[in-house]
Amino acid sequence: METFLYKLFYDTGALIDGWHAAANAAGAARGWPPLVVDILFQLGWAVAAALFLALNALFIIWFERKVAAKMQLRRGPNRVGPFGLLQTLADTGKLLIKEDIIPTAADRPVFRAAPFVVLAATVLLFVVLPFGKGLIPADLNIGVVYFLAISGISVIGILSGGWASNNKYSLMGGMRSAAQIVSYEVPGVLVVLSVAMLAGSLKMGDIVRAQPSYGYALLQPVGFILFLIASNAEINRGPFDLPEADSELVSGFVTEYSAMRFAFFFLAEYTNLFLAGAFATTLFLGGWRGPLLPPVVWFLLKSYIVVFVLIWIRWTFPRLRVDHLMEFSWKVLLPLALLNLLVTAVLVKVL
Amino acid sequence: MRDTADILAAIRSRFPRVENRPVDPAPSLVVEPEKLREHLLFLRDQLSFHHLVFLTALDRPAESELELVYRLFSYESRLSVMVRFRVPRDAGRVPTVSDLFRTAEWHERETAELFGLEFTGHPDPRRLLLPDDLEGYPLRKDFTHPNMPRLPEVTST
Amino acid sequence: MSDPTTPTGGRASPATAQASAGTSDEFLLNVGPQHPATHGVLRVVVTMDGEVVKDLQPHLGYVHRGLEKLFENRTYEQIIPFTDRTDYLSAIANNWAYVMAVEKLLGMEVPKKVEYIRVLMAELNRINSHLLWLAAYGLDMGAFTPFLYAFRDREEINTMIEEASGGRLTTNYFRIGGFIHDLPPAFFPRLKKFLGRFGRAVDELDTLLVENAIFVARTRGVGIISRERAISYGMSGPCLRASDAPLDLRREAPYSIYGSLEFEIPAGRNGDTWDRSWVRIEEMRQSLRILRQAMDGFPEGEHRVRAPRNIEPPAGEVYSAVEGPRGEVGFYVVSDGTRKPYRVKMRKPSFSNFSALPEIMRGLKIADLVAVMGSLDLVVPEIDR
Amino acid sequence: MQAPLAPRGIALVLSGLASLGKGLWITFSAMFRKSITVSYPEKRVVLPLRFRGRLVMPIDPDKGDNRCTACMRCVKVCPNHSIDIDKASGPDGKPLSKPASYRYNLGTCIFCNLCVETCPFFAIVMSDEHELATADPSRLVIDLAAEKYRLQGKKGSWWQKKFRGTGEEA
Repeated sequence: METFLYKLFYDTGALIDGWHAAANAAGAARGWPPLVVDILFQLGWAVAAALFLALNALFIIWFERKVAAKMQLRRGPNRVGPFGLLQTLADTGKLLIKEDIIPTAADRPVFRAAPFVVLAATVLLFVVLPFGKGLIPADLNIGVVYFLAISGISVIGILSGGWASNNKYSLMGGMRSAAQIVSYEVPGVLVVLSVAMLAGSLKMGDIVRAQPSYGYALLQPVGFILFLIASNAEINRGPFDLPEADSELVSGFVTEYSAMRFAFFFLAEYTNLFLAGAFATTLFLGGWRGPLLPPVVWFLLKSYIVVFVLIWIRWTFPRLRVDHLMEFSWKVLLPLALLNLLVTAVLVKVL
Repeated sequence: MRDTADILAAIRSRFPRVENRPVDPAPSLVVEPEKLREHLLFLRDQLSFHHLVFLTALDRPAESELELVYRLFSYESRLSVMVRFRVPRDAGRVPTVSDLFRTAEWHERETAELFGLEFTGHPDPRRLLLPDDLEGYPLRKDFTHPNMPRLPEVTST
Repeated sequence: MSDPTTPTGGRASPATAQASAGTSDEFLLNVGPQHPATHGVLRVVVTMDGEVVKDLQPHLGYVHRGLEKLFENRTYEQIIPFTDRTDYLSAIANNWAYVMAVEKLLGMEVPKKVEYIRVLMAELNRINSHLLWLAAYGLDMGAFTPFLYAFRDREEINTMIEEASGGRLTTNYFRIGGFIHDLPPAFFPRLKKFLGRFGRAVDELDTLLVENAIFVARTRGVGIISRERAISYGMSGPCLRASDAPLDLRREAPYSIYGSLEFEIPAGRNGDTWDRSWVRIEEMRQSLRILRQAMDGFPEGEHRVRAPRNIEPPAGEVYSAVEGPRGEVGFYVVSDGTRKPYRVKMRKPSFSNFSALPEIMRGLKIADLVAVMGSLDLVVPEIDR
Repeated sequence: MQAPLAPRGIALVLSGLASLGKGLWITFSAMFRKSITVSYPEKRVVLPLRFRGRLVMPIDPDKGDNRCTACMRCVKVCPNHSIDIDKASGPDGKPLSKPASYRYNLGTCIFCNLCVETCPFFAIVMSDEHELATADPSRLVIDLAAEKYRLQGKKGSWWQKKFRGTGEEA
C-alpha cells in the first residue's frame, strides 16, 4: 500500500527525503556543490510556508469574525463571497490601495521598519512547526528555545512602532505592550521547560513523538492552562489587549499607522494567534498524532480548536487593568509555573 | 428628626420675609445677599436642607435687577425651600456658596456667564459652557445674536 | 520647568495653562472631545504623573445649544420636543417632568389612566437607558459581547415605545393633559411577553459583566465617594444611591401613582464603581416589578384631558422633578401669563454627577478614568443643554 | 435593599473562577441561538402604524386634491419653522383657502409630529419613508402641495379612516 497518495498524506517526510536524495544525486552528477540543492529545497520550504501563512491569515481572520458573530447572536461577514469567505481578501485589497500616511514628526526610518520587524519575527517561527510526520521545515534540536527567542523579537517592533509615531497614546501603548510581553514570557518559558523535561528533548519532532497520542494536557492540566493564558497575553489578545485598549489609548501603538503598514501589524497579530495554537498543540495536544486522519489534518484541527478557545475567551471577558495584568503574571502565574515545574521534576525523577 | 411644623416655625422665626409664590408649595425666603452664606449654613446644618437642587437667576429688566433663586431640599424632612434675593443688573456681586455646597461651584459659573454676575470668592471663576470669545450675556432678555432665528410671531388664532 | 506644549493647538486655553504648573515629569493627556470613552462630545484634560491621575479639568460647552434661551421664544407646547433632546436616553422622564410642571401651573388634574401610561412608559424608558449604559460600559471595559445582548433587549422596548409614540429615542409622546394616542392594542401582549423573558436576560447580563471577576477587580473599591460628598455635589440617581443613600424621588417626593406601588430602592454600601453598577442592575429588576403592577392595575378611562388649544398658564412659578434613569430631572418654569414661558431652568442629573469626577479621580490610574466615567452614566447634551 | 459585601479570601477566588466559567458558558450557549440580525436591505422591519417618517400631503381620494386650506396652524406650531406656506390667490386676486406652495424643510424637521396633530383637516401625515439621505441639499426643501403624494397601504387606510371619522383612535 505504499502508493504515492498514502505516502503524500501519511508519511510526507519520507517522500520529501526521497526527492531530496534524488535531487542530490542529479546535482552531484552535474557537478553542482551539494549546497545548491539544499538552498533550492529551503527555498521550496520558504515558499510553502509563505503560501500557508497567507492562506491561513485570510482564513483565521474570517474564522474569528464568524465565531465572534455567532457568540453575539449576529451573522458576521456574509456579503463578499459565499458565507463571506472572501471578506478578508476584500479588506486586504482595500488596505493595499489606501493612502499610507507617515506623520510628519514621526521618526521615519523606525516608523517604516517597525511593521516588518514584527512580521519577520512571526514568519521566522514557521521554521520549527511540526505540521506532520517529517513535515518540519527544519527540525532544529533547539526548536523550542528557537521558538521562544524569536517570538520575543516582535516586542521590539511594537516598541519602536509606538515610539516612532511620536504620539502620546502610541508611546504608552508601546510601553505597556513591552512590559506585558516580558512579564508573561517568564511563566510561559517555565511551563514549556516542564514539558521539555517530560519529553526529554527540545526538538519539536521529539516532543510530539514522546507524547502519548492524547498529549501532555492530561498529564499537565495546570501547565496547559497556564500556557494558554501566557500565550494569550503575549499576543496582546483577549483580556490582555491593553496595548490597543481602544477606550483608553485610542488604539495604542497602531494609532498612527494606516493602509499596508497597519495591515502588516494586523497580519502579524492573527498569524501569532495561529502560532500560539500550533505551539500549544505541539506541546500539549500531541501535535500531528492521532488515529485515521492524516497527520497534517490532525495538527491543523487541534491548532484551530486552541484558536477557537482563545477567540472564545477574548469575546467573553472585559479587559484587565495594567497593574492587575502585571500582578497576575508575577504573583499568580509565576508561582504556579514554578510549582508545576517542581512537581514535574519530582514525577520525572520518581517514575 | 424635627417634624415639618417645627421646621416651618424655625424658618418663620429666623427669616422675616417668608412669601409664597403661586402654585409652588415651597416657601420663598427673601434675604439680603450679604447674609446669604449665613442663612444657607443655618438651613443646611440646623434644618438639614443638605441638597441644593439648583441655583439660577431671573432677568428683571423692568426693575434693572437680577433675581437670584436658590432651591434647597431636605432628604430627612422631605421639605423644599426657595431662597431668593435681588442684585443690581450691572456688576451684580453675590457671595459664593461653593464651599458650603460643592454643586454650587458649577451652577454659579454657569449663572455668572449666562447672566453677567460675579460670585465673589469663587475658587475657579472661568467660563463653563460658553466659548471664550462670546460677548454679552445670553439669558438676558435684551440679548440677541446674528444667527438666532426669529420664529414667526405667534398670534393667538 | 518648561511649560509643556499644550495639545490644543497654538492658543493655550486658560485651563491647560493654569494646570501646567506641575513638576517636570508630569504630562497632560487630552481625553476627548472625540474620545470613545466620553459618551458624547466632552473634553477632559488630565494632569498625569506616570499612570496616576493628579488633576482633572473638564471642558464643557461643545454641545451647548442655549435651549433655555430658545424656550423663552416658544409656546408651552412647542417646548415638549426639545425636552426629549436634552437627554435622548430618557426622553420620557424629561417629557414627564416638563409636562407635569405645566399641568401644575394650570392646576390641571390628569385622569388615572394617563398616570398609569406615564408610569409604564417611564419604567420601560429606565430599563432602556440602563441597558444602553451597560452596553456602552461593557465596551469601555473591553467586553464587547454584553453590548449585543443588551441591544437585543433594547430593541424590544424600543419597538413597544415606537408603536405607542411613533418615535424610538426622541419620543415626544407626552402632551399637556395626557396623550394624543392611547396605547396601541398590541402593547400589552408585547409587554407581557417582554416581562416573562426579561428577568432571565438581566441575570445573564449581570453574570456576563457586573459579576465577572475581571470587572469586579477593576471596579470594587475604585472611585469611591462618600454619602455626604455625594449629596454636597448634588449627585442623584444611581450615583447617589451607590453611596449607601437609598434616596429616590419616587419615594422621597412621590409623584403620580408611585405612592401606591410596591418596589424597593437598591442602595450600595461604599459608593464605589461596582456599587453604582450593581444599583442599576437591581433597578432594572425593580422596574420589572413596577411594570407588572402597572399592567395589572391598568384602569379604563380617558387618555387625555381636553386642554385649551392656546395654553396660557396664570403668572407664577413651579418646580417639578421626576426620577430619571440618571437621577433627579427637574424643570423650574416661571410663567408670566402669556403663551410663552418667562424662564425655564432645567435641573439635569448628569450636570451634578459629572461635577464630582475631579474629586473621585484624584489619585486613581488612567485606566480607572474610563471605569469611573462609565459608571457615572453621563449624557453630555444634558450637561451642556 | 443593600448591595452584597465582597467575598473574602478563598471565597473570593472561587466565586471569581465561577464567574469566569459562567461567563464562558453564556457566550458558548449563545452560539446555538438564532441570530437576531435583520438582513437589511433584503429583508425589512415591519414599521408600526404611528411611525414618523417624512411629512407628506397625500391626495384625498374623494376630492382628488390635497386637503390643506392654508390655515397656517402647522406653520405656527412647528418648533423650528420647517414649514412655509404661500396662500394661493384666485383669478380676481382674492386669497383662496388653498396653498400655492407648501415648502417643507426636511433638513430642519425634527419629526416631532406637532404639525400633524394640530392640523384640523388631517391634510398632512408622517409617511413611512425613512431613507431620506440625499447628497444634494436643494432636495431637502420639498413642495408638498406640488408633490401630489399617493398614500397607500395600512397608513393610507388609517389616514383616510381618521378624516372620515370612522377610524378608532389607533
